[in-house]
This record gives sequence, C-alpha cells and structure tokens, in this order.
Amino acid sequence: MGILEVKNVGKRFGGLQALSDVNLSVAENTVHAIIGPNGAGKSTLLNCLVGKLIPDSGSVMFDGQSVLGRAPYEINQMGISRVFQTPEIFGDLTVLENMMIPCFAKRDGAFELNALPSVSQQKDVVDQAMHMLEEMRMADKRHMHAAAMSRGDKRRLEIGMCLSQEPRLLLLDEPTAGMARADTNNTIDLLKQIKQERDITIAIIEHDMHVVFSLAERITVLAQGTPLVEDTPENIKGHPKVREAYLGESA
Amino acid sequence: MNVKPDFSKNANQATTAPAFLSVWDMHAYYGESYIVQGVNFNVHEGEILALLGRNGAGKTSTLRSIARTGSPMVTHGEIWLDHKPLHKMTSYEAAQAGLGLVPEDRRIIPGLTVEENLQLAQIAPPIGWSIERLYDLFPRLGERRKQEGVTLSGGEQQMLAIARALARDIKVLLLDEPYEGLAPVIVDEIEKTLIHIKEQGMTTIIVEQNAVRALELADRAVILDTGTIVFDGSAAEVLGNAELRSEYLAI
Amino acid sequence: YTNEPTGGTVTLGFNVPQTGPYADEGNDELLAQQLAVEHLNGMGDGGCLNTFTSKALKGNGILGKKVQFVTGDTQTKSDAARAAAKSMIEKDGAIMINGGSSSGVAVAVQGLCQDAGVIFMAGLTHSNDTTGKDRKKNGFRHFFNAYMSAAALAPVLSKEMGADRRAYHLTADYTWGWTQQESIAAATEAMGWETVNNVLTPLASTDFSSYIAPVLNSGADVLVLNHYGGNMVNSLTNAIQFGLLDKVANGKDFKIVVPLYSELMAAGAGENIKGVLGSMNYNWQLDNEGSKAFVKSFGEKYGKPPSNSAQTCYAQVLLYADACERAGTFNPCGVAEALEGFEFDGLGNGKTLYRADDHQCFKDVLVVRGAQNPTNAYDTLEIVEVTPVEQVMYAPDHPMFGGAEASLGECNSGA
Amino acid sequence: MDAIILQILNGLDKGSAYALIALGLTLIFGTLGVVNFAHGALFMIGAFCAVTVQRLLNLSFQTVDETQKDFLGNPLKVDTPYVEAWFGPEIGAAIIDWSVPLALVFAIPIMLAVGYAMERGLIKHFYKRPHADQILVTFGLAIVLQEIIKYFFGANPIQTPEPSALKGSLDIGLMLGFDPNAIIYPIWRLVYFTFSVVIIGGVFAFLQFTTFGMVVRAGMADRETVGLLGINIDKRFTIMFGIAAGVAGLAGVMYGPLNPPNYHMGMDFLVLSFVVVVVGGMGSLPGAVAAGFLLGVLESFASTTWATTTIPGINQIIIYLVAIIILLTRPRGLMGRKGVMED
Amino acid sequence: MLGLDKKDTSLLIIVAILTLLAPFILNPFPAGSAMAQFNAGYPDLMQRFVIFGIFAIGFNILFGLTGYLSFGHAAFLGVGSYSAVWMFKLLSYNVIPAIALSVVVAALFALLIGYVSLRRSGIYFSILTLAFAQMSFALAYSVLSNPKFNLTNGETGLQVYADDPQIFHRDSLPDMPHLFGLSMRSTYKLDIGAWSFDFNVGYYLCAVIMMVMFYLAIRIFRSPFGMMLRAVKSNQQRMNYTGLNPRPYTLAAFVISGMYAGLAGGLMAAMDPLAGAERMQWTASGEVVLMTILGGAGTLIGPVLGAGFIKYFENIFSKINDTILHQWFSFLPDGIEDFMVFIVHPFIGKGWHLTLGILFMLVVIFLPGGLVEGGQRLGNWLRNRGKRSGEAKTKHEPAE
Ligand SMILES: Nc1ncnc2c1ncn2[C@@H]1O[C@H](COP(=O)(O)OP(=O)(O)OP(=O)(O)O)[C@@H](O)[C@H]1O
Ligand SMILES: Nc1ncnc2c1ncn2[C@@H]1O[C@H](COP(=O)(O)OP(=O)(O)OP(=O)(O)O)[C@@H](O)[C@H]1O
Ligand SMILES: [Mg+2]
Ligand SMILES: [Mg+2]
Repeated sequence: MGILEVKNVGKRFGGLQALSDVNLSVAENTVHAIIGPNGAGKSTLLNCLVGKLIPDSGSVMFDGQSVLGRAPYEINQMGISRVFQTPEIFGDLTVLENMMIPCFAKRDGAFELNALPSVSQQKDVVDQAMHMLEEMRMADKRHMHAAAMSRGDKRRLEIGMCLSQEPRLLLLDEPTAGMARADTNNTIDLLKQIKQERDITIAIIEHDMHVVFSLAERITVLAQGTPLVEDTPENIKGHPKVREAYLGESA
Repeated sequence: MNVKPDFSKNANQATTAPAFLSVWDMHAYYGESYIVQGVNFNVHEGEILALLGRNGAGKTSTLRSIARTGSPMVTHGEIWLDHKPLHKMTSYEAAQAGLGLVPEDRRIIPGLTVEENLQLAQIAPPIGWSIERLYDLFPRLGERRKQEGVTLSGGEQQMLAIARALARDIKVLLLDEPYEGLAPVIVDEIEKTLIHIKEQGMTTIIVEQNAVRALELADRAVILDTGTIVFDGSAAEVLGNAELRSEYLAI
Repeated sequence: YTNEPTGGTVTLGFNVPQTGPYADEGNDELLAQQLAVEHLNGMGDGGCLNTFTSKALKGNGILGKKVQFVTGDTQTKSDAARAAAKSMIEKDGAIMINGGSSSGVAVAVQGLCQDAGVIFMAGLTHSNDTTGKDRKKNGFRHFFNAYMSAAALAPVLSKEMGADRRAYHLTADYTWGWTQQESIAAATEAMGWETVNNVLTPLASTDFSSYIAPVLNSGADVLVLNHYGGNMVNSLTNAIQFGLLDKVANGKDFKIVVPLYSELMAAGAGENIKGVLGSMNYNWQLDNEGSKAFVKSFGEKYGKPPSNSAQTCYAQVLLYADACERAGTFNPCGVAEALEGFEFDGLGNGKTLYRADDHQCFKDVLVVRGAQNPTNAYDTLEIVEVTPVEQVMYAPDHPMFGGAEASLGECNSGA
Repeated sequence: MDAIILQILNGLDKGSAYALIALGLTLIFGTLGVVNFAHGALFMIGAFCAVTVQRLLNLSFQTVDETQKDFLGNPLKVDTPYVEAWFGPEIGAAIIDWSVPLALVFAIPIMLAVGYAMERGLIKHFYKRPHADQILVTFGLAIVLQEIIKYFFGANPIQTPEPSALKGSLDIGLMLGFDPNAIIYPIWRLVYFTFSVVIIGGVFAFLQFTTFGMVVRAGMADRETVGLLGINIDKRFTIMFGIAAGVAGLAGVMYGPLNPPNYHMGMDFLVLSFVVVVVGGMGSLPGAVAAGFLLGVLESFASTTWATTTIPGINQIIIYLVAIIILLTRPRGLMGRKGVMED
Repeated sequence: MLGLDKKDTSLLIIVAILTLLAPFILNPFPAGSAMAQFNAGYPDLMQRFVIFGIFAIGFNILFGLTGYLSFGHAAFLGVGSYSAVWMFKLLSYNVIPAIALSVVVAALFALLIGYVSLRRSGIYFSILTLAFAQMSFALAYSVLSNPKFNLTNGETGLQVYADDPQIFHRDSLPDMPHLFGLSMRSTYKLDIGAWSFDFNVGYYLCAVIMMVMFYLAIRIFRSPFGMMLRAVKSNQQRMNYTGLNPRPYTLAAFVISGMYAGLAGGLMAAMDPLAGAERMQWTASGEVVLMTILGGAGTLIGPVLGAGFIKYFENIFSKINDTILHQWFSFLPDGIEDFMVFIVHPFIGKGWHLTLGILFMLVVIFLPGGLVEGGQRLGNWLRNRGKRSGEAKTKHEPAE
C-alpha cells in the first residue's frame, strides 16, 4: 500500500480523453518518476492530485484519505506540495518573504490572523527561511524582488519553497527545465540529500533523462493518458516501446 | 575588439565574410540594474550560433535587446541586420525586417486558439510557411487547432511557439531555450527541422541549457557571463576546451 | 457671541452651490448677494434700499461697519454645505450664513448655525420641514413652501381645469417630494379632485419614460410632476415627448402641472413648458416698486433679469442688515428678535410678514404658466394670478409642519 | 398584456442607451484593458456636439425693433439666424429644425479627433500602468472635460429637440389592436432604438468579419508578443479608441432629444455603464449589449406601480440587485471571458 | 520602540509631531493677510484631514495590500455615522459609546458585504461592492426614511431632536457631542502677534485616534498578516498550493478596513452630529479611492497625504472668489490686474473641480507612485545634491 494510491482515474477535456483509467501507486519514501511524450497527461494527472482539477472518475488516496473534493490548500495541509511547470512564485515579494510564506503555512495552518507582531520578530520562521535559502544557495539574493530573478533562479526558489514546508509528498513538474547544468546537478544533490534526511516521497515529471535516471527508483511511462509501463530505471531504459515512443535515439 | 566596424553597404574591406547580424557594444538596463554590459558579436548568414552561459548570465536579456522589446532598455550600442539598423527600430519594425524570437516562456497568447495564435503571426508581412505546412511539421498542433493555446501541454506550447516563428518569413531566428520541456524524441525532430531550415539559408541564434546538444548543432558559440562575452569562437573549440566547459557551463 | 465683529468690517457668509447641477442657480444667488452688499455699502444705485419700508439702513454698511463677504460651495450636499459653512464661521469669522438651493442643505446648515450661534437665512428651500419640524430659532426663511404652493395653486387649477379631475402624481422619492405631493394632493382633493396614483421616482433617475408611459392608460387626466431641477426638466420633456398634452382623457384635454417652478428649470425645459401651470416665490415681471427697483439694479449690472432664488437671497441680506440696525447689535439673539414678527414692504414681494412662531415669511404667492409665445429668453413664464397671502396662511402648529411638538428652541448666540 | 408590451418597449429604448454606452466602454475597458472613467465624458461631448451645431445654426445678427421692449424697457433686439437670411426663412428654419441629425455628421470627425488625441496624448502611456492609475488619470480627465463644457455652456440643461417631423408619439397599441392610448410611444425613441441597433450591428460586423478584433484582443493580452510578430499594435489601439469614442459620441448626439444634455450627464451614466459592462462580462461585446438591454427592460418593469407596491423601493435598487445576483451566480457576468480583469 | 523598527518609529514620530502641531503648521499666514485664505488650521478642516486620513489608511489596508479595489467603502462610513447618531439619540451625547457602536456596526456590515463580494475578484469584486453601497445609499436616502420606519431621516440627514430619549443625558452636560462633559466644540484660541491658532478638543480627539490607527496600520503592514495580504495580491494560486486559504485573509482585511471606515464615520458624527445619506454615495467611495492612489497606494503615509490634498482643495480652493483675487492682484496696474483675475478665475471658486482634475492628471502622469513618490524623489534629489556622488544604486528597496 503506497502513500499515494491513484485508482482508475479518468479526465476528459471536451473531445479529448486526457487521462483514462490511470492506476498508480507511489511507495512511501521513494522517488517515483513519471515520464512520457508531450501531451501524455502527466501535468493533468498532477493537477488531479493537488485539487486543481477534479477527475471525472476514479479515486485518489493520500495516506489512506481521499483528496478528491478538497480545496488545494487543504490538500497541501495534508502534506502534498507541488512545483509547477512554469514557476509560480510571489513576484512582488522579496526572495526571503517568498521563502517565509510556506514556513508560516507550516507553522500556523491555513489561516492565522497574526496581525500585530512584526515579521522580523518571528525568529523561528525567519531562521527556517534563511536556512532554506542557504541550502538553495540563494541567501545573497534574499532582498531581491522575486519577479526580477532569472527563470532558473525562480524555479529553484519554488523548489525551495516547497521543501521548506517539509511535505510528505513532493510533486515536481519538470523542476530542472531551463536550469543551468550546474544548478541541475545541485538540485539533484539537494533532492537526494533531502530524501536521505527526511521521510519524504517524491513524484517527479521530467524530460531530462539525466535527472530521471539519477533520482528515480521507479518510473511510470504515461502515453496518451494511460500508463504504458511501470518499472525500475534500468528496465525502462532498455524498454523498446519506450525507446521508440519517447526516448528516441539520443537517450 | 572595441573598434567600431563599418557596416555600411560599400564596406567590403572586412577581413572575413560580411556579418549578417552584428551586435556592437550593446548595453542594456532593467530599470536601474545594468544587465547587458557591452556585448559584441557577429553572425554570418546561414550560421547557427549558440549563446551559452549560466542562469542569469544575460542570455535572454541579450536576445530581447536584439528583438527590441524595450525591456531591458538598450541605452547604447548598434545592431545591424542585413544592413538595416535594428537599433533604430521598435519591436514590430524589427520583426518586419526579418527577426523572429521564440521567447523563453513561450508567450502563447491567452484567449486565442492554436490556429488564431498562428494566424496572428501572418497578419504583418513578411509571411512565411503556410499554416497547413506547419501542421504537417507538428501534427499535434493540427489536432488541437481549435483548442485555446494556453491549455496546451507544456511541450505542445513550445511547438506552437516555434511554429509561430516559422509562420513568418524571417531571416534570423532567435531561439530562447527551445528544447525546454520537450520529450527527447521531439527534441530530435526539432533539431532536424533546424538543420533543414539552416540549409535553406536561415540564420539562427540558439540559447540552450543543454550545452552539448546546442554545441553539436551550432557552428559557432558565444559564452556570456554577467552580461559580458567571455568566449567567442567555434563550437568545436568549446567542446574541446574542458576548462571553459567546467567554468561556465559545468559540463 | 460668535464672531462678534471687532474691526471696521463685518463678514457675511454666502453658501451657495457652485458646482454640481444647481451651479447656475447658485451663481445667480451669488450675484444677487454681491449686489446686496454693494447696496449696503452705499455703492451702485441703492436698489431696494430706496423702496424698503424700513429706513434703518443708511448705505454705510451695517451699524457703521463696512460689509464684506466670503463664499462657500454647498455642492448641494449636506456634508459639503456644512463644511463650507463651518469654514466660513470658524475661519473667516462670518456672522451669518445666507443662501443655498435645496431643502436638505437648508435644514442641515440651519442646524449647524443654530449650534454655532450664528443667524442662518435659507435660500431656495421649499420643503415644509425647514420651518416645520426642523425649524430653528436662529434660522429664517424668506422662500415659500410646499403647503403655500398647494394652497395657491389649487383654486387656479380648479378654475382652469374644472373641479372634476383625476390626477396622477410622479413624486421624487425623498423628503421634499413627499411633502410637496402630500400638500398638493390634500389641497386638490379638498376641491374635489381625485388622486389616481402616486408613483415615487428615484432621485437619481435621468429618464422617466417608464413612469410616464402608463399615465394615459390609468384613467387620469392631469399629471402632477412633484419634481425639481434636472428631474423636473427630464420628466416634463419626457411627458411632452409622449404627446400627453395633445391627448384627450375622460373627455377632457390632458393637462400637466409642475407645482414648483424656477426660471432656470423653465429655461432647461425650453418649449415644453408652454401652458404648464406652476407656482413661484417671485418673478421679475411683478409690477411693484420694490421689484422694479431690484430688476433694474440687477439687470443693468448683469444683463439679465433676476431669478426668484436670486431675489430671495438679495432680500434676505437686506433684511438681515436691517434687523441688525434696528436691534443695534450683531448679536444673533438680538437680530432674531428684531426679525420676528417684522412686517415690511418694498423688497419685491409686496407686503411681507416674518412670523415669530416659526420664522416663516408670509407674502403673496404667484401662480405662473409657461408662456405660449415668449418674445425673449426671459419671459418664458407668465403670471396667471397673485394669490393673496391670507389664502396661503396656516397655523404654526399645522400637522404638516410638525404639529404641536415643533418648536424653535432657544436662541443660541454661541457665547 | 398591454402594460407588459409597454414596459418592454420602454426598456428597449432605455436599454439601447445603456447598450450603446456600454459598447463603447467595453471596447476600451474590456478590450484594451483601460478603466476609462472619461467614457461618460465622451458621451457628454457627443451630446454637446449637437448643442454646438444647434448654436452654430442659430448664429444670428441683431436688429433693433423699436416696437417691442425688453425686460429693462429698452428697445428689443431681435435675432435673425444667418441660415435663415442665407437660405430663406423656410429652408433656414428647416435646417435648424434638423440640427440634431445634422450634428451626427459634425460629431463623427470631432469624436474621432477627440478619441485620437486622448489615446495618443494620454491613454497610450497608461496601458501598462495599474488600473488604479488609469482610474485616477481618466477621472481627472473626465472632470476637466466636464468643467470645460460647464465653463462654456453652463450647468443648466439645454434642449436639443428632435426635428418637428419626428416629434410626438405613435399609438402602437391601436396598431396591435388594443384600446387607443394603451401603448403610446414617442417617435424619437423608436429612431434612437433603430439607430443603436444599426451602430451595434456595424461595430459587430467590423470586429467579426475582420481580424482586427482578434489582433486587438491579442494585443491586450500580450502586447510584447504581438509586437514581436511584426504587428504595430499601437496603431490598432488608437483606431479602437477612436471607434469607441465615436460610438460614445454618436450615442450622445442622438440622446439629446430624449433628455436635454447637461454637463454632468456623463457622470450620471458612468457608474451605470460600468455596471452594465461588468454584468455583461469583461471582454465580451455581445455581453455588454445584452446586459444593457436586460437591465433597461428590468428597470422599466421595476418602475411599474405593481412592482413598487409589491416591494417598496425596488425601482431604486433594481439594477444593483440584478447585478449582484448575476455576478454571484455567474462568476464572469453573462458572457465574460476568462482572465480579463480578474486580478 | 513600540515594537517598530527604526524607520517606522521615526515615521510614526513625524506623523505624531505633524498632527499635534497641526494648528500651527496649517496656519502659517497671519490672520487677515492676503494669504490667510490659504490657512487650513481651523477646527472643521483639521478634523476632516485626520478623519479622512483614518478612512484612507483603512482603505489602503485592503487595496494597497491585497489589490482588491472596493468601490463601496463609503457604505461603511455612512453606517458608522448613522450608528453614532443613533447612540446620541438614544443614550447621550457622549462620543465613546457612539464611536464604539459605529465600529462594531461597520464591522458587521463589512463582514456581510465582504463575505459575499469576496467570492469574486478583480473588477467583478469592485462592481459587487459598488452595487451594495449604491443600494445602501438609495435605501438610506428614501426607503429607510419613510415616516413609519424612519431610520435615516433621508435627505435631511439623521440628527438629534429635542424629543429624543437620550436616557443618560444630564442637564449639566453640553447639548452637543462631548467626552465625559468635555465638549468636542470647545476651542482654545491662541493669538501670537498677527497670527491666530485654534486648539480644538474634537480635533485632538481625532488626532490621537488617528495616531493610534496609524500605529496599528504600521503593525499590520509589518506583520505576517500583512505579508499574507501582499501574497494574495501577488499570486493567489501559489498561496492556495502553499496550504494557505486566501479567503479568510482577504475577508479579515476587508472587515478591518471596514472598521476603519466605520470609525471615521463615527468620528464625523462625533464632530458634527448629523449623518447624511450622501456619505454613502459612489462619489464618496470614489473619493477615498482617489485619495489612496493620489497619495500612493500600498505606502503607509500616502493615503493620509492624499486625503489632506483633496480635502484642502475642496475646502480652500472652492472658497476663493473673484473679490479675493482682485485683492491679491491689486498691486498690479488695473488692466493687468483684470487680466490676471481673468486668467486665474476659471481655476478657483466654482472652478476648483477643474484644478483638482488637472492636478490628478499631473500627479499620476509624472509621479506614478503618487505623492509619496514625489516626496521620495525630492528627498533623493536633495540627498544626491548633498553627496554629489555619481555611483549608480542598484539595490532594490521594497516599497515601504
Ligand atoms: N484545460 C484544457 N482544455 C483542453 N485540453 C487540455 C486542457 N489542459 C490540458 N489539455 C490537453 O490535455 C493533454 C494533456 O496535457 P498535459 O498538460 O497533462 O500534458 P503533459 O503530459 O504534462 O505534457 P508536457 O510534457 O508537454 O508538459 C494535452 O494534449 C493538452 O492539450
Ligand atoms: N524584469 C527584470 N527586472 C530586473 N532584473 C531582471 C529582469 N529580468 C531579468 N533580470 C536580471 O537580469 C539578469 C539576467 O537575466 P536573463 O534572464 O537575461 O538571464 P539568462 O541568462 O537568460 O538566465 P536563465 O538561464 O536563467 O534564463 C538576471 O540577474 C536577472 O535577475
Ligand atoms: Mg506538463
Ligand atoms: Mg533566460
């Protein structure tokens, strides 16, 4: 019984069956990669997990509880964090503030009228955010407006924000797209390290096979809205159908 | 290097073949932050130039400066395209002069269908590939022509962005991370397309984090670091220079 | 007492709408008040000082002090009017406030002046409340009111249209509209008319077509428009558009009545007022000595005849000054006493009484009609009848005026 | 039955005024994304074009008539309009009589010029600025325009009557077989309704059958990208603004005979027209038009005696009540597009 | 100090000094001089400055932080005023219960309207709030003032009549709003030479309350709650997926700003015991929007500046008439004097709207951040002139 159990999930957009009969089980404390051609339904599946979309059929259980019908913030409070395909950060806020918001969410829950003490007095949160920034090697940028960062930096910030919540399940949608090689490697290391230090389960969507094969313990290949195969990285690499439909000759 | 080259028509005394696109001593600012700090380079007709560098090095800013988007603001420098002074033009004039930019965040226009996004590219002259021909190149787009562009999957959006550039009869194609988010097989496809259009005489500048891939494709490479050029030479040279690769590209 | 003048001058505060829809009317009031100040200070031709029956004013200012004035903008909003009045009282040391163009503003500013301890003389305010349930010891009104309009109009209506009429009322949905409608309905019903319907229209309405359209089919043969200002101009224009005046209902020619007229409204309504009956406080065509002197003085200075609100404001400035002279002080309590029960003539309205019980002024009321063939822009209205004052008198404790409970309260000098 | 037809008719002409103003407003507000508080002022300027034309046609020379006296007892100066002197009294009088329709011709270039000047001189710099700044600057402009008109024309309403041939009303009830006087309807209101249908149709056709509308919509969503595709979006924005100003102005010219123009008529309509546009749904022209007519008809029904006696004061609040109900049941108004002015 | 950092403390101290010394600062010209027309230091206007300052500060908590543009905030102002006057009518002229009730009622009203309106965002939200406020206005102006059920006294405005119960009224107490016997209207006049200064009880009550409210606003701006509100403005989607529910945050901001408005309304009634429906009209809501943007939305001091600016024009410029102009220019030869008066005439007195409109445009065109930005630029210019150093600054200061 995995921490995340997706059963028979289907989703239609008008005439397009984006997901059909998807079954997926992610075991606790593993890194599970989902790969597949463009438009296969990977992001759609993720959207169904975090409450952005409601599947037409099927069930999604997280840690024995159904997530369907819950608002995104409730699902997040259950312990699922998500990084988006195009960076979603608080552009008008500084980098440090961006990092503090998830820390507050973790500490205070979905709503807390904390209107009188000043932010700088919340030492625990400031420290936690600074610590995370240092870990992401962004501490020197903490006073910058997040919108003014280059895109690779935005993406790293977003990953950091999700990690600082210490989620039980982290969903990453192409976390290293547009990231410089050096930072990609850093991110891989960071994820590995976090994986070691904390009880965390990671589901990752990625087209960069270097990342996938460095991290994943299991891989599901999605094609045209249904899982094609699920296996270990080694087996996937050699899978002829996957090679043909997805990896191409350069893999 | 800082001698102003003579780009006027009768300047045949240049030592190498005349440059098709020249950027001379370009400086650009975002508000008060100084980002592009005196960039010089030439691209010859039919050449593919790889523009490389870390996150935040200023690659996107350089491309946007050439495309005359107005942000960042170019305060000094000259840009010549086929004897036409781009630095005196606004973005739409530059586009009519034959410049095509595929922006990094794809910039699919909300509220418009896939087909409308393409039609939009064919309103102002010069008009390039027919829409049907583009659908042949990217069948996925043809299947989704009535879908709203922004609901496409990440990879599909990238295809649309490239198709939109080809829908215009451009002379210089500026690609900002075109492979991002694309499945490996599709990347292979696009690479083939780029080689194909290069054979037909297209001049291309490509910004790409996957440096090896870009260098294998490119004739020449320019490496940027904090807004200045630190290397300008042939692509093979970069591949052969381990120091350069590890210092600026982490490969 | 508040703002006791100490130097060689005394300051009056003129509070009129300078912005908003009544700005032109306010401007007219302001011109008249400036003229009055000139006359008080002995400049110009002296205007009504020559015809006024009280001879206390000498043309040397008031009590020997030169008269100055300050102005404020009421914006025809109670809050703004009070702010402007306060500014004149607190900052500029105004000893009295004069003017205004709506009943809401008049009542609001009157209350303020009562509290601040200065005299208030209302401008154009037609609601019964101003000297009814909201009457104040420090406040005076020279203008007539809805009850008097009705009392003057009813007999003329009955004479012109017959005693057997069915009236349809459109009424602006706020205090003034209600009192006006109540008064007219009571007076016409007393003559035998029937009130078919009374429809309240929102003050903010700009188009009245949907209120006018059902009128013809309702069995009514008279339409009474209890509207003022822009509301009246538009509702009358709409009524004419629907061709009501060309119709025959119950075998009679259809008629329209606008109980309260003003020159500016008449100008705004243009040709549409032809033949429509209404009432007024004053009209420049009135043929008496005071009126002639005032029209001449005003007309020569400004090139147009004065409106009835201009005349009201002019007369009130002179009356106030005269009361100070007769009382020998600027103390509001003294001035109020001098004004109470004061009877005079020569300011344009004929014989006039300031009743002590409610500070309402009693004089003849004019019934007017939109002229059929005006020869110029200013004689769009013609006087049908000058209703004698006796006919519009009422008891100070009349139920429409707050009944027995209404009281002026104590005089406040601000000391 | 007749009462229902009557109120529908009434609602239609009220609605056509709302729809016309909302149409112009939504071109700027829903399409260009500029919160234009000066739109009402454009409507007012249109109405004052009619006033101006009327004044121009009435330009007169004075002759002194000794037989008549003016209010001060001096000899009366009689005005004779030049047009009557030039074209003869009858044709001259007819020209003056038709001044409102004539003003349409005059208003078109004026409004286009006003729209052009406004967009190039001011609005252009505000496309990228926050909506709040747009509100402040256009509100300032509205006040300025309004005060200028007040300075020249005064605060009092000024009649701009319809041609006498179009005065009066039709007994539509009689035509439909009802009693006489059951449904009467002023001719000019029919003219106004027809006029608005024609204008609305024209604008729709222009935006529907050309790519213009799509380009402007795209430009609003993402100016930069549209520029990168070689399109001079500024020029199109200017044209769009000119059209919007023209629609507002023509609506104003034709409105004059219904209710005499005054300098604050723009402000009177401003809030209402915003409500109409938003209820219709941001970015949707059909939405704006539909909401205009819907609210017009509902307002008419709410003003009937039946409605006001059932729910006292319903005529005061109907528009706002309906707006609230619609916005709560349909998140983006009647036909709003996603993402337009939602943040 | 007081839990504020150094910068905020100095801002608070400056504001405190300015408000406490306002009677001096606003009356710079000797009484009776030609320039005395520009003096604003009389009780009514000073009260208005601070009351509208409170209103705008509160509005800015909603608009400046969350970006939700309410077009119906005047409704809370009006409700506050009505509640205060009702307290005067029922209990006594003591301002404390009146102000307390006005805040409570406004809070409840804001909770109701906010709960419904916040289901939508952007322009849809603005129009919903506008619609609620316009309905309140229409009802207060007419329906709620009918003789049977007179809650608001319609056009005339709600006021205290002699026959009202006023159950706690004693004869020893003043017959006007007071604070335990200290009348709001009592004013001490200080004459120094040609100058004259007014120290008014009502003003100082409002001023102290404004300082407290300003202090609270600083605290809110700097608190985690304030940060969450800015996050709402920046990216609601990210907030949702970070486990935060934006709705209660925005609703809390809405209610808080409604309470500020109610407080301002209560104070208005406490200074001048009359509550009119016009206070709820859209123009009044629009005014506070303009004040906030004009001063600088999202800044702490901006709204107060904007409020002062607009109220100054409304009260000072509208009162300048031709007679005063002639006095000013009387030193010029007659022809030129008349010409100058002719030139200036359209902009003053009844033309004050025109001047205000032009200034709105100028400010927003040349100072995109409002008056606060004007101040900052002036400050920078002065500093740079002092330093005369050419180094370009790249540091991005978050807007304060
Ligand atoms: N809102 C929508 N309306 C219509 N179609 C949609 C919508 N959202 C997604 N789709 C379609 O559903 C399919 C699956 O999309 P999805 O984003 O899940 O793909 P993906 O696997 O994440 O692809 P990529 O790797 O390119 O990001 C795509 O073909 C897309 O066009
Ligand atoms: N809108 C902006 N305002 C201010 N600074 C900006 C803005 N956009 C980018 N910058 C800054 O300019 C620098 C260069 O950014 P640019 O986007 O050109 O880098 P890049 O080389 O394309 O990086 P990446 O690989 O991450 O896309 C970065 O330091 C970034 O923070
Ligand atoms: Mg995806
Ligand atoms: Mg980049």
